[in-house]
Amino acid sequence: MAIKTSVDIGGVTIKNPVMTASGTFGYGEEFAPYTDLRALGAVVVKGLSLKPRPGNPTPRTVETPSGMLNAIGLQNVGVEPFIEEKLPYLRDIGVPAIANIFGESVDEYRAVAERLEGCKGIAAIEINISCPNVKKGGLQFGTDPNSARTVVEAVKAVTSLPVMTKLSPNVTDIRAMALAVEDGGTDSISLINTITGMVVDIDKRRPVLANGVGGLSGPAIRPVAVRMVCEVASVVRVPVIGMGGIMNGDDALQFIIAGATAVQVGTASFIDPDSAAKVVSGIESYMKKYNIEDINELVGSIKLD
Amino acid sequence: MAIKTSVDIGGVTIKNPVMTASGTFGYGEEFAPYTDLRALGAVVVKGLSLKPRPGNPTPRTVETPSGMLNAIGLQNVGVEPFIEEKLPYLRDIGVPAIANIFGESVDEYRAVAERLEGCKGIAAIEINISCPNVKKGGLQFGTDPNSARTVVEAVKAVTSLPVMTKLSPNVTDIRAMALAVEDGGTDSISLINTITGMVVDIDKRRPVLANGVGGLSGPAIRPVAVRMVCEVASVVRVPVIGMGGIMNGDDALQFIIAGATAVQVGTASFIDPDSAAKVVSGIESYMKKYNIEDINELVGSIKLD
Amino acid sequence: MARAEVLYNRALSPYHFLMGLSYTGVRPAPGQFVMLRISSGSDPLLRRPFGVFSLLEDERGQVTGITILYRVVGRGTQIMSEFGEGQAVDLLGPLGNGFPAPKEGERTILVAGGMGLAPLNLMALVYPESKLIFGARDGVEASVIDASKEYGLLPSVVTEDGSEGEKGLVTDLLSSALEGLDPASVVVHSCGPMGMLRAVSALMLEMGVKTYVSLENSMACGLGACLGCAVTCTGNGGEGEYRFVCSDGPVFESTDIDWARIRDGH
Amino acid sequence: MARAEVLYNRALSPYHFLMGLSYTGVRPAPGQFVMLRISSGSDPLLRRPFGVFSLLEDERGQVTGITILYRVVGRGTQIMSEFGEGQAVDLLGPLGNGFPAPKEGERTILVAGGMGLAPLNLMALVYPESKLIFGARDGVEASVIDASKEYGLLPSVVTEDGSEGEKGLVTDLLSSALEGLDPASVVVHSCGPMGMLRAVSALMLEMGVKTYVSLENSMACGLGACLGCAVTCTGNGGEGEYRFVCSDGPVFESTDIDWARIRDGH
Ligand SMILES: Cc1cc2nc3c(=O)[nH]c(=O)nc-3n(C[C@H](O)[C@H](O)[C@H](O)COP(=O)(O)OP(=O)(O)OC[C@H]3O[C@@H](n4cnc5c(N)ncnc54)[C@H](O)[C@@H]3O)c2cc1C
Ligand SMILES: Cc1cc2nc3c(=O)[nH]c(=O)nc-3n(C[C@H](O)[C@H](O)[C@H](O)COP(=O)(O)OP(=O)(O)OC[C@H]3O[C@@H](n4cnc5c(N)ncnc54)[C@H](O)[C@@H]3O)c2cc1C
Ligand SMILES: Cc1cc2nc3c(=O)[nH]c(=O)nc-3n(C[C@H](O)[C@H](O)[C@H](O)COP(=O)(O)O)c2cc1C
Ligand SMILES: Cc1cc2nc3c(=O)[nH]c(=O)nc-3n(C[C@H](O)[C@H](O)[C@H](O)COP(=O)(O)O)c2cc1C
Ligand code: FES
Ligand code: FES
Repeated sequence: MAIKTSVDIGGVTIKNPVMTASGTFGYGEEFAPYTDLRALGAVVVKGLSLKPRPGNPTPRTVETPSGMLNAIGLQNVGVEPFIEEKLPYLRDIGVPAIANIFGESVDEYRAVAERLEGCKGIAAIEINISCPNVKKGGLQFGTDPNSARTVVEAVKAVTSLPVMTKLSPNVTDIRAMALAVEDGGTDSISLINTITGMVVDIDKRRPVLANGVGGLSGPAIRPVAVRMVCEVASVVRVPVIGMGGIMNGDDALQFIIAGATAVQVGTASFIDPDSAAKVVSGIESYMKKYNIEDINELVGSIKLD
Repeated sequence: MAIKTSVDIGGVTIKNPVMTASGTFGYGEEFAPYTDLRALGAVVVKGLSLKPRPGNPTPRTVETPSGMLNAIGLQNVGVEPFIEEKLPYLRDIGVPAIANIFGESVDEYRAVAERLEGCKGIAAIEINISCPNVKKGGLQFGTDPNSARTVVEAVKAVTSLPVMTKLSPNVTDIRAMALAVEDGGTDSISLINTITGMVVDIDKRRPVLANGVGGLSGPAIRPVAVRMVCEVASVVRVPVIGMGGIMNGDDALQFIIAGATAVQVGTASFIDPDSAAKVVSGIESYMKKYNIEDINELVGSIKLD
Repeated sequence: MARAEVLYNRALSPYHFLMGLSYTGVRPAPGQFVMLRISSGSDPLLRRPFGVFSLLEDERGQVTGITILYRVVGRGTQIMSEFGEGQAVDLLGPLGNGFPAPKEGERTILVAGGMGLAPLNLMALVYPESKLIFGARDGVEASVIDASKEYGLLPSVVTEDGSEGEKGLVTDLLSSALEGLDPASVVVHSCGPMGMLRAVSALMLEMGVKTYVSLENSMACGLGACLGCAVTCTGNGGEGEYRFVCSDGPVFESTDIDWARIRDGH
Repeated sequence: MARAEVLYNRALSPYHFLMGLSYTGVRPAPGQFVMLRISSGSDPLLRRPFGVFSLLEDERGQVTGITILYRVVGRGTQIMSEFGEGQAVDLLGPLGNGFPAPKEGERTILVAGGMGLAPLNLMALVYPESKLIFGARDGVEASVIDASKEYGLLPSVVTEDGSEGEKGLVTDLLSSALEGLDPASVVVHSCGPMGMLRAVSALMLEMGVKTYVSLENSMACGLGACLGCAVTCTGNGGEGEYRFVCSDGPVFESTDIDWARIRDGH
C-alpha cells in the first residue's frame, strides 16, 4: 500500500507531519551523527531574537517526574549569525527549516521577521508568544489575546513566509488565544509551549533553577497538551500543530487524532536523538496496520460523544 | 529535641500540617485497615453536594506518565447521608474532618454549608470552586475571580466554621484568583486542584475517559503546584495549603518551604494507603536533621534571589 | 500492604506468565484480588490488579505464597514479565469480595474465558467438585490452561479457532453441561471478557440459572476510595446506581448488572 | 547510541560501584563521558552522564567495553546500583572533549577529588608517566581508589579526616609534587568538587602552572542542544560568555572559567 504522509501546515507542505520542537534540536546539525535529518518533515530551530541573548545562569534544567523544567532564558546567537552560520547546513541537505522567533516588543518581533524575509531554506516562521512584553510591564504576549493578535498582525505584515503561532498553555482559555491569533492572520497554530513550574531544593531552601521558575516539558504534560490541541482544533480553521511529551509514534497519533495536522517532538530528542525519525516510522506502521492511505484521514478523527 | 508540628490553618489548629486530599481518601474509614488515621492532621472528605450525585460513566480513570486523569464526576452520597452515616466514624476516633463542598450555583454552595452548620466533628469547610456554574453557562467558578469571590462570601455568611477555598490551576493568573477569594473572606486557600487533560485511545479513536477530559493529578503536576503555591503565598496573608503530587515528606517540604502552612496528600494514597502518615514522619525527620523546633520556621522560608 | 518476593516467574507462552509471590497474610478467598506495585518510581504510577490463581502452602497448610496468572498487555505487565526471582514487589490485598461459597447440593459450574481463568482456578481448587469450562480465542491464549492441568484439574476446553480442545464458544460447552440438570440446582461463576460475560449471563437468565460474574475495570486504588471502577447496576429501586468493582465486587450477581449501559470495550 | 550490556556491577563501598559495560564503538578518550539511560519508561526521564573510568579490550587491543565508577547520590544511581549482569542499558557516547594529550617533555599531574577520579583514572592509564594525586573527604569516599590500584596505578592519597593516606587536602600534595619543578613544564589536569577545582585553579594560577579542569553540570541532552549545561566563561573580548560543559567541555582550561560567577553548590 502506498501511504501518503505529506501535510499542508498552512501555506507550506511538508513530506510528513513530524518536526522537531524549537529549543530541543539545536540548529539541526548537532543531531546529524545520531539521526537521519532527511527523515523529518521539518526542523524548527532554537528561538531567535534580534540580538544575541546570553540566557540565564545555571542550573538551567532539572528533572521532574516524567518531565523536566528548563529556564534557558532563550539564549541564542541572534537572527543574523543564524542566517550566516547555522541555516546553510539545513538548506544544503534539503531539510525545511522553520525559524522560531521572539521579542520583547512588537517591534522586535517585526524586525526579526523582516530580517528573515527572502532567506533561502526557511519554510515558515514560528512565532513564540510566550515572552514577556516589556512595554506592557512584563505581561506575557502569550496570555493576552489582544497582544498576541497584535504580534501576529505585525509579523504577517512584513513577511511573505507562512506564519505559525505557538501558544502558551498557561492560560485559562486556550481557545480564546487561538481565535485571537487566527483573527490576526496566522497560517497555523502550534501548541503547547511549556507549563510554568518550580522545584525547590529542600536542603538549600531555594529553587533548584537559578531563575526560580522554569518551563515543564516531557511526558508529564502530554495529557494537558492533547486536551488543548483538541480544544483548539475544534474552534479554528487553520491547521494545528501539536506537541507536548511526544516520545513515540503512538503519542503523536493521540495528537493527530485529536485534531493536529502535524506534530513537534521536543524533550524526547534529549533522551533519544533519533526520536523524531522514530515517530515518523511509528506513524507509518499505524497507518499500515489500519489501512489508512492518507494521514489527513486521521487528522481530527476523534469521536467525542 | 521536642519538635512542634502543629499549625494554624486559619481559625483552626491541627496537630501536624498533613491532611488527605478530597476525593482521594474516601470518608477516612476505608483506609483504617492500612494506616493510623490518628497520625493525620485532618481528613478532607470526598466533595459533598446538596443532593447525591451519580457521577460519570466509566472509564473514569486512566494512568498517564507519573500521573493519572480522573473524571469521577463528583459522585457523592450528598451532604445529609454524609452527616448521618459517614461523619460519625471520624468524629468518634477523634480525627478532624474537613468537609469539601461544591455546587452548581451560589445557592447550592450556601445550602450545603448551612446544612453543615453545627455538626460536631467538622473542623472546617473546604470550598471546591472547580465546578461549572450552571447559571453562568457552565463557566467554572474557579476560573473567574468575581464568581469565586461571590461563592466565598455566600458560604462565609452562613457558616461559623473556618473556610478554606480550593483553587483550580487552570487559570492564567492564580494570584488574581487567590486575592479574590481572600477578599471574599476565606480563612485559608488550598491549591492545586487537578489540571484538565485528555488521553486518546488511538485504536478506538476516542478519548479513553467516557467523559472525554479529566483532571490530572500525581507527581507529574508537582512542579506546577509548587510554583503556584509559591506565587499565591507571596501575595496573600491567609494560610496556604499546598498539594499536587506529594508522595513523601520531601515533596511536602517543597510546598512548605515555598510558602504552604500545611499540605494535602492526594493520589499518593491510592498507591500507598499509608502515604499521608509517612509524609508526617518524613517531615519530622527533616526537622530533626536540621534542628528545626517549630514547623512554622520552615513555612515560606524559600530564598528567592 | 506487604513486601512480597518473586519466587518464580514462569512463561506459559510468549505473553502469558505464572508468577509465584511470597505472602503470609489473610488467606485469599477465590475471586479476591491483589494490587501489585510495579515500580518504586512514578512511572508506572498506579498499582495493577490481579486475581489470585492459587495458594502456596507449607506442610501445615499455612499460606506462604500466592500465584498470579497474567498476560502481557501493556507497560506494567511487560515490566512484570522481566522480574527475576527474588525481586521485591509491594503487594496490597487480598481485596474485594470473592465468589459466594457453594451451598449443600448445589452444582457449581465455572466458566472462564482467557485470563478469566485466574480466579476460577482457585475456585476449582478450593471446591474440587465444581466443573471448570475454559474457552480461549486461539492456541496461544489457551496455553494458560496447562497451569490448571498441572494442579490436576480436568477442564473442558474450547477455542474459537479449534486449535485446542473443541472448536466453539464457552456458551456451547455450558449448554451441554447443563443438559439434564435442574436449573435451580446450578450456580454458574464466570470470569472473562465482557462480551463473554454478557453472553453467559443472557443465556443463563433465559435458562433460569443463578449466575455470578467477576468483572474488571480500570482501578486506581482498589480500596473503594477513588470511585474510579464504577459499574452500572440495576437496583436503587429500579433507578440504577453505580457500584464499585473493587469494593462491591469484583464478583456480582449477573442480574445486578445493568448490561445495557456497559460498553464491552473495557 | 548503542545498546550496552552490564558485564559486572561491583560494590566498592555501600555507595560506590564500578560497572563494566559492553561497548564496541569509537575509542573513548580520557575525559570524555557517556550518557546512560536508566529506565525504558519516563521516570527517571533523562539520561545520566558518567566519565569513562577504563577501557576493556580484547587481545588485539580492540575496545570491547568501558567501565564507569559511580556513587549513589539519587534515584538514577540508586537504580543503577541494582542492575544485575546482563541488564541492557542504552548508552550514548563518547561525548565531549577530553583532556589535551600531554606534549613531549611535559610533566602531567592529575588531581582527583572523590568521584573526580573517574576520568583521571583513564588519563593515568593512557599516559602512565603522569602522576596521580587523589583526595577524599573520608575513608568511604576514598574506597574508590582501590579500583585504580587494581590497575597498578600508584596514586598519592590524602583524606580530610586522615582515615586513608595522609591527612590533608589535594592542594597540599599538589604543592609538594610541584616542588623543584619548572612550572612552565607542568600541566595539571583536575576533576572533582567545584570547591576543590576552584582552589587548585587559584593555586596553579598563582604558581603559573597551566591547568585543565573537568566540570560537571546538570545535563539534559549531552549534545549541545538543550543549552542547559552552560558555564560562565571569560572570553568574548572580556565581556564573558556561556560555554557548554557537554559540547565545549567537560574539560576547560581553568583560566577560561569565570570562577567568580559560579556557585560551588553545583
Ligand atoms: C479485579 C481485577 C482482576 C484482574 N486479574 C487479572 C489476572 O488475574 N490476570 C491478568 O492478566 N490480568 C488481570 N486483570 C487485568 C490486569 O489488571 C491488567 O491487564 C493490567 O493492569 C494491565 O497493566 P499494563 O500496565 O500491562 O497495561 P496498561 O498499559 O495499563 O494497559 C494496556 C491495555 O490494557 C487495558 N487494561 C488496563 N487495565 C485493565 C483492567 N484492569 N482490565 C482490563 N483491561 C485493562 C488498557 O485499557 C489497555 O488497553 C485484572 C483486573 C482487575 C480489575
Ligand atoms: C560530564 C559528567 C561526568 C560525570 N561523571 C561521573 C562519574 O564518573 N561518576 C559519578 O558517580 N558521577 C558522575 N557525574 C555525576 C552524575 O552524572 C550524577 O551523580 C548523576 O547524574 C546523579 O543521578 P541520580 O539520578 O542518582 O541523582 P539525582 O536524583 O538526579 O540527583 C541527586 C543529587 O545529585 C545532584 N546531581 C545530579 N546530577 C548531577 C551532575 N550532573 N553533577 C553533579 N551533581 C548532580 C543533584 O543536584 C542532586 O543533589 C558526572 C556528571 C557529568 C556532568
Ligand atoms: C530546553 C528547552 C528549550 C526550549 N526552547 C524553546 C524556544 O526557544 N522557543 C520555543 O518556542 N519553545 C522552546 N521550548 C519549548 C518546546 O519547543 C516545546 O514546546 C515544549 O518543550 C513541549 O514539548 P515537549 O514536551 O515535547 O518537549 C523549549 C523546550 C525545552 C525543553
Ligand atoms: C480520583 C480523584 C477524585 C477527586 N475528587 C475531588 C473532590 O471531590 N473534590 C476536590 O476538591 N478535589 C478532588 N480531587 C482533587 C484532589 O483533592 C487534589 O486536589 C488533586 O488530586 C491534586 O493532588 P494529588 O496530585 O496529590 O492527587 C480528586 C482527585 C482525584 C485523583
Ligand atoms: S479502584 Fe478506586 S474505587 Fe475501585
Ligand atoms: S546538556 Fe544539553 S547542551 Fe549540554
